[in-house]
Amino acid sequence: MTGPWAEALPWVIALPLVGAALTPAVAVRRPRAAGFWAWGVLLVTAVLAAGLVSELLARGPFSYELGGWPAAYGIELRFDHFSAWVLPLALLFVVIVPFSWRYLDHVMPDERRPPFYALLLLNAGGMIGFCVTGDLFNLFVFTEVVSLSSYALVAVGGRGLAAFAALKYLFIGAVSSLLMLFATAQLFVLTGSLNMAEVSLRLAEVGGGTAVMVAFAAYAVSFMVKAAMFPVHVWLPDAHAIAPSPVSAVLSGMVVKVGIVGMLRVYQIYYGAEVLELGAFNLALVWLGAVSIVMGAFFAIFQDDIKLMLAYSTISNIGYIVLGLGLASPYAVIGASVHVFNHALIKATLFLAAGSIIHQTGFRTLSDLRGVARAMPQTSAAMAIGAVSIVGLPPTAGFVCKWYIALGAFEANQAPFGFALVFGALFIFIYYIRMLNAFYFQKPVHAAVAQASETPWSMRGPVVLLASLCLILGVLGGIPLTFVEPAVLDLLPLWGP
Amino acid sequence: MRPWPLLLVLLVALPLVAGVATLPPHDAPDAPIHTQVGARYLERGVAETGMKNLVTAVLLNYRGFDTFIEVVVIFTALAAVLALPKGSAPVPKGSAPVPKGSAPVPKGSAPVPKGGPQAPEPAAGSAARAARAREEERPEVASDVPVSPVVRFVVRLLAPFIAMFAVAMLFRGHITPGGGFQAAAVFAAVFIALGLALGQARAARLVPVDWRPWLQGVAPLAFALVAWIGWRLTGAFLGYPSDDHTAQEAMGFVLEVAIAVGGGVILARVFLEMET
Amino acid sequence: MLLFGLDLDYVAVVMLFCVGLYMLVAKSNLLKKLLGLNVMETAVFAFIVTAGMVEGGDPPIMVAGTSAPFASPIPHAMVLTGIVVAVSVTAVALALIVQIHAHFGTIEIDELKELP
Amino acid sequence: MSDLFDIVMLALLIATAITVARARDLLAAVVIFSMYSLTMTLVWQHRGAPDVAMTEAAVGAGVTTVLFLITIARTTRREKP
Repeated sequence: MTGPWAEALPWVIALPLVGAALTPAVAVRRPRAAGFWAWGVLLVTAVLAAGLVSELLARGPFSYELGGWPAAYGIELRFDHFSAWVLPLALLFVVIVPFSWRYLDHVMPDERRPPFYALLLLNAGGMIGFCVTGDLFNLFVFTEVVSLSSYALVAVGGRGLAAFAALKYLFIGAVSSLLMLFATAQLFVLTGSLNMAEVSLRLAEVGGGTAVMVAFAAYAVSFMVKAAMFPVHVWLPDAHAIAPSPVSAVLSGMVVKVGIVGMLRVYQIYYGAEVLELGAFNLALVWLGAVSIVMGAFFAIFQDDIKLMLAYSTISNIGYIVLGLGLASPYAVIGASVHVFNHALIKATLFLAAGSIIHQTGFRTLSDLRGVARAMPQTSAAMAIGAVSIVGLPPTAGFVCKWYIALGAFEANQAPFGFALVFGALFIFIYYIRMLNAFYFQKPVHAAVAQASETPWSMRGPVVLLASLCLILGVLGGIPLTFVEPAVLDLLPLWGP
Repeated sequence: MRPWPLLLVLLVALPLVAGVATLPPHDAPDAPIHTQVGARYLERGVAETGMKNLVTAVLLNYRGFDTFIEVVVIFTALAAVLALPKGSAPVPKGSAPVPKGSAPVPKGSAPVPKGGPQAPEPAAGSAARAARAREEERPEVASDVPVSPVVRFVVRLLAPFIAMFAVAMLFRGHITPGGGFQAAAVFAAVFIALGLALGQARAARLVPVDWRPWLQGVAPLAFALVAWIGWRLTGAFLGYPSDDHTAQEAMGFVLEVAIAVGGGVILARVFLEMET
Repeated sequence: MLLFGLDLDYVAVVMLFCVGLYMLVAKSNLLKKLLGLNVMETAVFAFIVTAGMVEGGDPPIMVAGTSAPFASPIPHAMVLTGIVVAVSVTAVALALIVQIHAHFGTIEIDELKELP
Repeated sequence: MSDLFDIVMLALLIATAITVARARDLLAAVVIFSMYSLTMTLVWQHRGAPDVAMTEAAVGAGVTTVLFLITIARTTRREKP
């Protein structure tokens, strides 16, 4: 029934985690070896993930019963179409880690590299586990691995302010994790099970009720915090701007998506059970999404610091995804799900390019970085491609998803939100135009900027690769759709407004 | 006193009370929590896992994967503490003037606007404060404070017994309450007590430097090993051979010891890192 | 134990949760905030343990001297995991607080916000 | 009897939690917090969860308290009003 690759499902989680546990031992003589070790581990993980995806394409979703216990009695791993996200996730890590090899030279002394790479591996393993687990409590434990490693990764780069940003992130993140644990416990009390599929079945028997609704609300708030939606986004800008750039790429591109994937999982449970009328909630999501888009873009306009600007742009883009999910029409949901991946790619491009520029020039604000394009043409071109992508102009990856979400808005007879989306894109356009204008059309004000050299190849390679992917996926926008469409079409009949 | 925290708390409290008020009564034996999965564990747990303490059975066998990830979480905590910058000396080796990645901003650039206290790191600006901070770091804590000879004697006398208690808890974890994590915490407590009484340096020698990188990761590694053995034996990741009680006990024992040793070393290391 | 139709054990747990939440949002001192977080965590654990108990039940350890009804073992395993996770988060937070104090010389959030 | 024990313990828990919140001396707050944890240990023991009670006593009341104490030693003992 299942092919040989299905056996790899637990190992794709265990591999990065065990690799992390081994990192300090492997790098005990040469701390710099930790970077290569982490890269190797992630490469093998990506191969396993590719195998899993090939299995998914050949035979459809499959499960793995850990310890051989039948589903509800042990922990079940489930690889469905949303889980296919682990492949791009692993691949992005494979691209980002080489960038960090040289980048870290100015961030930390060599002896702190092994724990740093251990944290990166733990983060990757935690997110992979989060995407494939089919058990609610297991989901919580993976969330904690991801969150704890993220808090630490924010703080590794600097003193004082970095620690403060990380601590703020930790407090808010810990409360959101607690809410998640509380919701899990409530569903467990109501149904007597922790397996997602079983909980969904038994919730249908239990029926609605305040407790069921409160559990849903607790999950919703918890994942909104993780995804940095507008009213609870306060932790994001500082944390993402102050982290070292490869970490920013991971956090902004992938870690916030934990909230989205978690939301999708909870939707699967509740829609399957048909116990709640979620129309009102969908409407709330649409509004929050629209507000996030506009507010994120609005704050971004006033930022002079390029990384802070990119961080606010993440809030705006998460708004797009949530808006799409809330619209609940096929096009919108497909567009939103694809944007989960495309935004990760684009944000990684932008943060790595920004990191390169900061690394070479020593400046991080738009006013200081005027005219940097002449000194660093390739990196600046990558930055420009990323900017065009994220605005959503046609030949790039960002266009496909935003187009789908806009179509979805009209499909769902919510035309005003379609306009909100276009309006947000306009805002985003303004601030990226500001950036490109400063980089390309203004005279350098600092000698360091005018005389900066291009980055070494280990840093430029990943940036160029990611930027070209942004272009390629703009042309071949259909590839991610093949994964998302079946999953969305499974879910949608139950979705309805 | 500002009123908004109270308002927020009330806003959270009302739905929570509403949520817990409509749950099934918690001490009724026919609540779902007792009739579903839990019922099978109570009925067949001992026969299926060979462990009389069903909590241990759930932790190591039925939901062993959770425990695997849980030991990964404490390992993450250690990695986090180790990855943080130490003290307040300048970080980078080599070219100092180049700003470190994201943290400090060189002179001349405006403070990062809006969105929180995003000022440039006061690298040179608040030299006085940095100096004071460094000053405050010097005075060593507890370990340099003279410890009364009575305390030292008592700690040295009791340490082996407390450690024995941890070992007993570890070995009997499948029959009585207690197990790997509790033993780990007690091991760490012995270590901390010795550190306070005898000084860091002597306590630190309890865990040889060469072994540390291996010992601190031993719990996840042991889980991976046992998972692999289970995979070979039963075809399922972390599977226990259901008919072979010796193998079951051996696998459970390896996990418990690894959790105790790995967890204890990690907690002790965190303690050392925070002290110095 | 019921009071006005409310389960008193659960309500007490919610009250503890709220005390913790109040400390977390209202206190300016970072250590106080962290203590509040710990109180909240313990409250959620208490909720889970309470949910798993049964009137007059014995601990789920199948040795001579215990008899049915037994408390459910799953909540206990969940809370054990939760406690270890909580102490990990606390350790990282404390390490960050030590850093903040070493750098800024204060752990009051009001003063940290006023820094340039 | 059982109900009485529960009521006393729950009242004690809430009282200690509020005391932790009100204490200006951080050292006192931490010590009272460990007392809160130990009270919680008794409650859990009473509710048929000896494993959890032991872990909370060792980890929640023990290790957490020690870590807090180290931090207070390295930072400050007073909470500013």
